[in-house]
Amino acid sequence: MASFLAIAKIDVMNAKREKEMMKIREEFPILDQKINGEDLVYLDNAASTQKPRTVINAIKNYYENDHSNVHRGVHTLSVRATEAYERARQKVTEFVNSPNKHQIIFTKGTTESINLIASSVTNLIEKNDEILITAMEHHSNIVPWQELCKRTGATLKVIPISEDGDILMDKYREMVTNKTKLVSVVHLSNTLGTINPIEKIINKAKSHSAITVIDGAQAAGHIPIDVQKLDCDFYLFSGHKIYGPTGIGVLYGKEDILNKIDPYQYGGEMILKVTFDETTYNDLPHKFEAGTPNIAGAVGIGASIDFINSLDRDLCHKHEMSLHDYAMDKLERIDGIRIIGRSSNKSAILSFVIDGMHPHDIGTIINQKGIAVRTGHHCTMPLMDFYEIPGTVRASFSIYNTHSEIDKLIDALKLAIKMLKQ
Amino acid sequence: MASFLAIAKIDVMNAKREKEMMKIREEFPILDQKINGEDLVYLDNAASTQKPRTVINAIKNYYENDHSNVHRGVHTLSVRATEAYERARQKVTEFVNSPNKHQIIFTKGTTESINLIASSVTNLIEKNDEILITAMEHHSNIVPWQELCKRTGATLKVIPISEDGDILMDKYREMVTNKTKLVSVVHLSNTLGTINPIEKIINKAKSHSAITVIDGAQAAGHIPIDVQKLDCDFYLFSGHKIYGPTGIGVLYGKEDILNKIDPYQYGGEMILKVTFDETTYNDLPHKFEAGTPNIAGAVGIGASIDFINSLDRDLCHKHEMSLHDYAMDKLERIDGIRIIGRSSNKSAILSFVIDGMHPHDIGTIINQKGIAVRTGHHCTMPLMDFYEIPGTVRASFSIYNTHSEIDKLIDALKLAIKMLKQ
Amino acid sequence: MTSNLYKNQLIELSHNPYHFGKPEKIFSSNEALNPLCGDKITVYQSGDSIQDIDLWFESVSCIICSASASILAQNSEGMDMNDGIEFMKQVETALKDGTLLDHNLPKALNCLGEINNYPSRITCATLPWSTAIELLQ
Amino acid sequence: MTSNLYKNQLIELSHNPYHFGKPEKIFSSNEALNPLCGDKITVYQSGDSIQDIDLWFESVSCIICSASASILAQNSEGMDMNDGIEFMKQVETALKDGTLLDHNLPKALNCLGEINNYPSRITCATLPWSTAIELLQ
Ligand SMILES: Cc1ncc(COP(=O)(O)O)c(C=O)c1O
Ligand SMILES: Cc1ncc(COP(=O)(O)O)c(C=O)c1O
Repeated sequence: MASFLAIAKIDVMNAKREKEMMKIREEFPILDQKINGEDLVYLDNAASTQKPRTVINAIKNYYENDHSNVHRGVHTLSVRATEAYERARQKVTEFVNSPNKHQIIFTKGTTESINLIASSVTNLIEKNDEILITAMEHHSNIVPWQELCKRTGATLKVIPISEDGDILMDKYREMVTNKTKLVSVVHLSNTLGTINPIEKIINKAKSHSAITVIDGAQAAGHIPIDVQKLDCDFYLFSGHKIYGPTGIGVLYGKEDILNKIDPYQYGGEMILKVTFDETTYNDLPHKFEAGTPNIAGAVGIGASIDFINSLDRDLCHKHEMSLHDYAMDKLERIDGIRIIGRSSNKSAILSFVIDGMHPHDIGTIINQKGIAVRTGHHCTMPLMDFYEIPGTVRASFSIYNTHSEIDKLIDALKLAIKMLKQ
Repeated sequence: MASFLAIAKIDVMNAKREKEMMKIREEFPILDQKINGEDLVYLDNAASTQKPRTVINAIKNYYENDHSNVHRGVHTLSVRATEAYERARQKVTEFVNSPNKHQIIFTKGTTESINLIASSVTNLIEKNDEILITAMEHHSNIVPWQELCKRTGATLKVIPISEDGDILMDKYREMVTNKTKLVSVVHLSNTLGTINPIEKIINKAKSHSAITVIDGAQAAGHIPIDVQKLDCDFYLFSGHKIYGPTGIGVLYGKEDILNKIDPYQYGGEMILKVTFDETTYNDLPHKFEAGTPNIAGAVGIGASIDFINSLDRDLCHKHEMSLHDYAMDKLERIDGIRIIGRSSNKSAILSFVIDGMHPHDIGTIINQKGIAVRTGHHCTMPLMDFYEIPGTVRASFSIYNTHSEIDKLIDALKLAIKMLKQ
Repeated sequence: MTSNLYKNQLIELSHNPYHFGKPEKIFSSNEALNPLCGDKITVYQSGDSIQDIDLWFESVSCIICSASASILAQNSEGMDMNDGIEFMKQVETALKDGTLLDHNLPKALNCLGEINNYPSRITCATLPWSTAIELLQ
Repeated sequence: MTSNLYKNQLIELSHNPYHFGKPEKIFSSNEALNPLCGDKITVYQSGDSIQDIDLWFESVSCIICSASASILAQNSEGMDMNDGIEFMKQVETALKDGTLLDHNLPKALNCLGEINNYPSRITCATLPWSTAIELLQ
């Protein structure tokens, strides 16, 4: 009786919270559509979030009123475009609590941010140095380091994880030695949902003077980021995963290391002086921003940060986790289901496999019911090897999802299982 | 009398053409605004063109209806986003007449396209090889090659130009030898307006088996491009200079060389298989497109190509050149003016300096009259050194400009001269 | 209103695929990956030569891919090499173009007739065929 | 409705700048570029020491920069090093913040009072000051 009451109480709370959230859902025009005759149920938020009207309109308004090339122009539109671009940088600065605006570099996305670092630190890495990543990294946080190791003769080492999907911290502590030159770790795993203890990871790495890189692609939209508190050397994320546009990403770096490493791309904006004999590079952040930047993209990510700041983030978190827990509970009652990723510190990402059924078949069938999930390896093939599975079905939740959408997911899954089992 | 009639006849033709063009002007919402109380006169098109409504709406519609991450998804939105992205690639394919879709790589812009090549060809360049560029290149077509030379020990050689701003083709022919491994030349100079004889340049380079790179940043919006006829190895341009969005660019490459050179960035999409020991790369074009691409940017550049295809390009060209010639004629009557760039084969870009006056002062003063021109070195510092000037005033014309806007430019210039001479 | 692609025939095929497994005597084999999903297939030519086609396969893959491989193995069996390659190329193209039902192809293929409505799944269907063509050529 | 920035005083100053040119005796010098426009300025300390400030300059630059350099040379002349640096830093900050008219600064600077309405030109005005500070420190 007590437990029944407790559950009922949670339900009422959830319902109340969800009602709040539904005002936010209305801000997302794409969600209001039919797929195969059914209401769209978008549960592929870890791949890319949808965009609120304010972000879409910010881009539109920029092009309709203020567009011009930035930085080198004296005319009004160029001044306005420059201000819009730099205002976006200021917003990112505050969003991650960077001590300075010039420590925020705009890139194409997380992948480019990591590639930039892996390329530009080349001069700091030597043969016999070691680079540490974890077993749950996204390909974009694996392959650039493999290539760096090839170039320099350094060794890539992989910090193991538990069956639940947690980093084995004891193993990690043993692996960090004076040979460790760089540690690059995902903040929030896109496949497992695990939130890694990056403070501890960074601390340990710093005790051996290793450079620390945090892949925040999944975290930035869900967890408030404070780079000064984290004290990492680099923190990276993508616009399109935090309600912002495609084609824009962020690299935060500590000032001393940004000054120490090489530029990445060469061209306009990033130079101070060019002669055919010699070129002098510009100061931060320009040193790392060659060519005409994605001005509209920056404006868009600025608007997406405004949007996030307008939210009650604690409420959003609770809502997302309530969706997650609700789905987890229902999923576990389905025969033959195996949840991949059971960390006790998780975000609202749910990966699973179903005995004898291939994720792609499940994904295709439930799409007939309007349900969008991601299926496959999620760019974490080595992690799939670890779990000895070809891929997972991944439902990832965002602020605009509802409990009834999860009911639809569960119903559709049951149908798929029935079809595939026949 | 005869000559007076001839002039009158041209004026009537120009006026008729301009009337046609004014329908197009209406497609550009940004142009209809006041700057400092005066009608905006946007003559900074070589820095970045404005965007027609169709391009802005294509981006908006994409986010409002179809957005999702591409390529790896089985659900409807992901399929739609992938189709939108690949349809844009198909449009670019036809736009430059590439034999295949997979020879079109999406990048951030021209600067990234050149950096990609300069990085990925490293394995093909040896000590004592020579790389040729011209004296009129944009910084983005200088600095990446300087860095390549530093890395490989190759030598960067500069093809000289005449006072009028034409490549000295005799000198060029002498400079191409069996040491020449790569020739990278701008198609249309952003400072001088010169249209270079790239067919001849490419032919000569190929006779010595050199790789040919054409910087088409300025050309792509003005000159129909046929990469098969040109037979260059690489052709590059930016979306934002062809009425498209910022943050998206194109690299066309010949298939054999794209297969031969190294990938540029590493991560999702560009891999076939990843283990911690070894990674296998994906086929073209994915090999060069790591990470979530700028999907909305691709949709936007696709719409900008549709827009260009909807134009009577011959009419547009005649209109732009009529603006150029009209402005040139009026400018030459102003005391103390010196035109920079007098090639007989020019596009609608007009650079000039005025005796004893600094371009920045002129630009700032005429902005008070609503006139937007670019002032400075235009990212061609070595070219400024050649002409022994600190910079120029550059008026660059587009399809939506009018003859009366040029009258306003001339009046504003006269006012600026009066003010600065006092 | 459930998927038209997942018909009984297709699902049955995938549950009991023809020539699934390593043959006793392997003449040659070819492995391929589906870059979209990371699925893997190995196609084997059984016996002593490549002249008379006798394909087997192993895969970690979805129903579409397994069923498609099964149809391939069954319908190419006994063809001589040239005919076989031609046949396979015809099927591969028809799968990609969505013209599977327009040609005079084995009836068994009809269960993949809807595949062109599922663009992200076409590679699943073509993978066995392209891998076999590569093997034989 | 012409520019408020380009007042007679400013233009005159730039036509007849104070201490424009290389001094006869150079104690030290510092060159700087304006990354926005590629303009160049060289600031010289004349004489035998850095104690009594006596700045000269050469530049390829716009009116704003030349006038600003001229004001710098004239108004810092004879200051001792510490006072000079402090004065220059104060002006540099005021130019950036748009608070030039709020402080008790030499009247000559008033002609740059509008500069904060021209954000892309602020570096033109600050360049001589930042270059001089670097030279003296
Ligand atoms: C001739 C030329 N090349 C290259 C570029 C660089 O283009 P982006 O800044 O779009 O990368 C430009 C643009 O300024 C240009 O005019
Ligand atoms: C954890 C993680 N890292 C990196 C990335 C790569 O981000 P992007 O594709 O935006 O470059 C992703 C996105 O899929 C991710 O989830």
